[in-house]
Amino acid sequence: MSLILLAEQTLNGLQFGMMLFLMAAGLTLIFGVMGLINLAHGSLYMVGAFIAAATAAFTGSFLLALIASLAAAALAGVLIEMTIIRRLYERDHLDQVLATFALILIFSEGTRWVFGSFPLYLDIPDALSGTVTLPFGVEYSLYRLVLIGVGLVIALGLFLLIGKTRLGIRIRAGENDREMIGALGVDISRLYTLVFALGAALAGLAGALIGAIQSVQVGMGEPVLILAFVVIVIGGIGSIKGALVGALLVGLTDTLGRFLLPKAFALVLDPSQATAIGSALASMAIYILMAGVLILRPRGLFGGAAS
Amino acid sequence: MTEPALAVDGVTKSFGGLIASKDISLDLRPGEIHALIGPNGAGKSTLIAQIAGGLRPDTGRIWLEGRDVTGLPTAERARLGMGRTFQISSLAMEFTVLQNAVLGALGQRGRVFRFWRPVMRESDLLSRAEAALEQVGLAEFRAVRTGDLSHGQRRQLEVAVALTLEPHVFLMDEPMAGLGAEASRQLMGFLDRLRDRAPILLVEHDMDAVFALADRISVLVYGEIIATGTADEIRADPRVRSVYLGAESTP
Amino acid sequence: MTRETALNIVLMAVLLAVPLAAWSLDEPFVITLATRAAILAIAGVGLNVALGLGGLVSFGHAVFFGLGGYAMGILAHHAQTYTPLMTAPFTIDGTTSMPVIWLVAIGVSVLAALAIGALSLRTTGVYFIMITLAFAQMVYYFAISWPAYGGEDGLSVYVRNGFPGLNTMDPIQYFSLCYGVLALVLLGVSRLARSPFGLMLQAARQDPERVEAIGQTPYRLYLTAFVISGAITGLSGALFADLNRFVSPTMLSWHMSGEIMIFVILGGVGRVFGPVAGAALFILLEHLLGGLSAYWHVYLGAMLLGVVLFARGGLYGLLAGREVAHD
Amino acid sequence: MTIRQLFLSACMAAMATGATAEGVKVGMITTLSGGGAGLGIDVRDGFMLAVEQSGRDDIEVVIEDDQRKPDVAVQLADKMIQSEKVDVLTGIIWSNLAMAVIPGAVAQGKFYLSPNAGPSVLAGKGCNPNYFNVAWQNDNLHEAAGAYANSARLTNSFILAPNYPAGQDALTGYKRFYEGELAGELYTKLGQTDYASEIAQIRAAGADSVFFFLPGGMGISFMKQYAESGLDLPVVGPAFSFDQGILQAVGDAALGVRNTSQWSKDLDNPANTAFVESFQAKYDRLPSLYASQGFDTANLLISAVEAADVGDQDAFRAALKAADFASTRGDFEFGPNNHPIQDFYVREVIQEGDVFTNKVESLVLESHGDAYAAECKM
Repeated sequence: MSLILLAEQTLNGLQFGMMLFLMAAGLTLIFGVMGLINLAHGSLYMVGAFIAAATAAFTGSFLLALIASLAAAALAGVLIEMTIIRRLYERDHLDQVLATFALILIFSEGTRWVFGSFPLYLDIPDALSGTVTLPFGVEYSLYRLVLIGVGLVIALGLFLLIGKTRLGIRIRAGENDREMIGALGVDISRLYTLVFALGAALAGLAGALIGAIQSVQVGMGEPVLILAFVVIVIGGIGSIKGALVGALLVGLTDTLGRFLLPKAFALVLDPSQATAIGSALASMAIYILMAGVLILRPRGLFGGAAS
Repeated sequence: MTEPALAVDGVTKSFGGLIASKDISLDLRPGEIHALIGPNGAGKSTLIAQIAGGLRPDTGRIWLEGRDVTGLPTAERARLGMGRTFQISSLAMEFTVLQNAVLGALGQRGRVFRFWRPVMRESDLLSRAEAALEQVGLAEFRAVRTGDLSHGQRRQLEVAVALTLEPHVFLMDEPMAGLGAEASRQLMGFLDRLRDRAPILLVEHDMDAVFALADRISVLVYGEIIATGTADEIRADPRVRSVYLGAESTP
Repeated sequence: MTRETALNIVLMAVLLAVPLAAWSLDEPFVITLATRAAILAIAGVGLNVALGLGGLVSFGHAVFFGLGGYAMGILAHHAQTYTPLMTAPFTIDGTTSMPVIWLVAIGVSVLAALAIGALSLRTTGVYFIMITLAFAQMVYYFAISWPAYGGEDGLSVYVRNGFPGLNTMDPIQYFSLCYGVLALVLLGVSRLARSPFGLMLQAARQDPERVEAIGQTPYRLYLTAFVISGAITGLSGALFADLNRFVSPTMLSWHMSGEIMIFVILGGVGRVFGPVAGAALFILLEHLLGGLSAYWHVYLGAMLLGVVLFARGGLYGLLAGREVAHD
Repeated sequence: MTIRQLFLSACMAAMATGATAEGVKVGMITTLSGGGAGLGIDVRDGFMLAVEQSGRDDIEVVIEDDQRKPDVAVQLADKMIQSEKVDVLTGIIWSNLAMAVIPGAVAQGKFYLSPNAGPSVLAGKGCNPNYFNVAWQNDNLHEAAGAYANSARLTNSFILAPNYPAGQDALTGYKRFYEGELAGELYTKLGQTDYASEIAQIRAAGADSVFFFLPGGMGISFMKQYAESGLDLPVVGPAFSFDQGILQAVGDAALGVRNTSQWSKDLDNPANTAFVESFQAKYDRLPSLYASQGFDTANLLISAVEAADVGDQDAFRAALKAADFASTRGDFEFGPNNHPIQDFYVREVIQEGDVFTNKVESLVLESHGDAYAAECKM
């Protein structure tokens, strides 16, 4: 095992983490401000990917596809927020889980009805394909490097948005005391719709970006959704910083676990057994991480506000 | 001299830079009502939480009947005889009034991990629950859903639940709050008699009640006890006068 | 008699009458559907102990369902292939006796629930929901990649296991057995709901502070409820695997956890008989809608949404009105 | 509601008994919803096309969606057998569902014709005279890939598959025929969508080729990421990841990839030419491997219906075993364990206009059976 390979795997972990962050940031915002568990967040990710694929097929432009995915996911977010989600804010977690579980069923089969049962095509633009050579001779995919960059930019943007803008102040106020901002004359239902749309747009963008290197198909949102939940629970629900740290932790644990665990077992077991056991353990690794964090810090790494 | 039923010994608690309790010492002697008063934000809730077990003091000790309970959890203190009523009613709102009272009796009796016999058929629990309801004047409401009770009735039920615990010490956090004049008078009469059964540490805003009932009063200001004494001593205390006459705008 | 009691009686009577009618009309598949409903109802009743009585929103009950299933699958597999389960330090053989399998399923579930519960109950709220999900996912991935018992392919058992005095391969006899187990479980849980433990547990759901103030520890109550809940769900898993003569990791998937939760919600959270109504309705919907359109999940989702948004309290809430506190 | 449903099924059963007086009733359990629906839809469409072309009105097909859940599939099989009273079952796509349904169905005296899954147990110890596999034994395409690697003089393969039984079988199947060295062997997580880590390891391993088995969306993700990683080692895989249904989603990334299959749309035989043409005409898309398997399954069934009455189990079984039908694959016969003995080809992914498809390159295994036939005693 060379250091170059290890460096490349670390980059892979970072990139995976950054994409998880895009999903997790929306989830954690929505939970922090509105106190809502949104299982349908993965469906918005799927909507983003499908719309991007359809737009790219129609116009041939990746940029337009990204914009369309943002817009479509935000629109879908606004739509379900205004018709369904806002009825759930005052409900307990159980109702929220169930109602948004129902939304997953509707979104998945609805998408299949519109787009058919076969995966769609979405590819990275030519300008971003190929690899670049980084210092120390690490050859790395340009697109993945761009993904890391996009993730960082969006993370920075979110910190600025939350920290410096009026919307951000309201969002923070909403996290601290929901009744209070209403009393201060902020139009709370508009704020909620806005936050939900923001979360949805981030999920849609993630779907489009990831769709270009993965398969755009029905049900693609579910594995990501569960990972995003793992991320925000590790980071502490409601905390953007927690989402970032959690996402990177999960991304690195998963990628390096898959890479290193089989090798570690190979030191003591015969190769095929080691591969089997090592990969079995690797697929459980992030859940073990999450359980471990929660046992030591029941409210996650940066949690502390309401449950 | 008899041992105090409850003693707070040099308790300090701070949250970040804010000192909520500053070297507080007070005791509760058998047979007395000891009232704790102070303006809003003086740290009464923090102190009660430390006595009841929800908060752990940074330094200092809590003694219950000569036993150090500082490190014990709330449930353990309750079993050792600390009977508490809450400032904001803490009752099972979906239960009937009687079920809440039985709950208290069950908590006191223990043997909770029984899974078969209906609890509402256990005559020892029922009779204790009904006796407690009788004493606070809620007997006729026994079948009412607790969530449907008036605010005042919930306060009475709080006291009734505390009674079923047969505690050695009562810890009452504003039992009069929200009660009408008539109900207040009844409850005052009741507490007056109750002190013979077990002493009461009473946190209360109703000054008439405090001065009428309390054997001793402690005044808590900014996390510190500035005076302890009989009603007359407190009335005469210059520091108390300056705090209350200077700051007291709410009765 | 309250309306809820009347509804309970009608519900159980219908669940018994339909398969009996189907039996006399020689419609074995309807009996199979009813058996499935009865078994899934047991899983729901189990979850309801944690969810309805204790307020513990477990999103990982598929663990117990699946472990119960695997207890059946593994024991029967070894018995049918005449290979011992283990040889050292002493020999354990497989078995095809349902009572033994049930005991093992319950035992395994109790151990798992103790471990998962002890750790998960340190958290509350969303964290609890998610950590139970995480434990379920862990076991799920383990089951998929562990080759000894079929991995993702699962484990087929060619003949249903035996129960003394019954021919379990006969649909109506197996139904009767499952119905009997359901009735016993319902009896047990409705006793439990009114027992000292039940009262204290429900108080802990409504106000844990109150429970502490009267000298009890919510954690112990929750953990006990979680274990009982897991044990019942594990038992239903063993029955379910025997119904299908097959067990696979799908029994452990998070969709399964969601479905068990749906039974409870459809029926009415906290109503002892609620999951029976919920599971029966779910099976009925699956059967009717599934034939209607390949996109039937859309309708299922819409119905579920309707129940959550507009019919709080589920079927029981609609039909029996607000829950009556029972003295 | 329950009562009404009861009557409903009673009526349906009554109608059903009327219809099966002389014909054959087929129960098709396949995946029509959720992520894997594309495969089931293809099998169904191919099957129904053949039934339609036969012009027979004595073949009744009942189709149900298994949602890719084993317990639902078992329930549907019970329904088909107990309530619909079908004579023949077919349609299952996935091995785990097949393992759940087939042993029980054949034990109850029904025929099962598999249009896709071929788990090794059912080819070996668990074989049954009433179970016919019309597709392949699960290992076949991987074995063909191994054989192809030898003929292409590949000597240092990196191989990977998801960590579940079919994945483990895939690598075993490949290694059974492949004679070169292994540069590395990896198991990925089932349902995994990001393969950056695996690709990095391939890059570092110094392999001269990659063999992978990653069905469905996993394969699409892998190929796209592989193409974008700049690695240009030759890739070999079974047809599953390069089939018509998903090739469009992979796009350029798949161009030039060699994959092994028992069928291709350009196989030159009259049955196949007619099939490809009529499938396109009817459904307005190119047929896939799965569609061809569905089509062949139906034609096998039709050939048996023509030769024997399904009520006479022994005669019907013999008629099935004779496999007297014009397969889209050319020569087709059953081995002793009722699994196909057939030719396997290597195909290359090409672009025709703006459509990605496969072209047969060469024959790699001729009249190939499977490794488990010897274990089958029947």
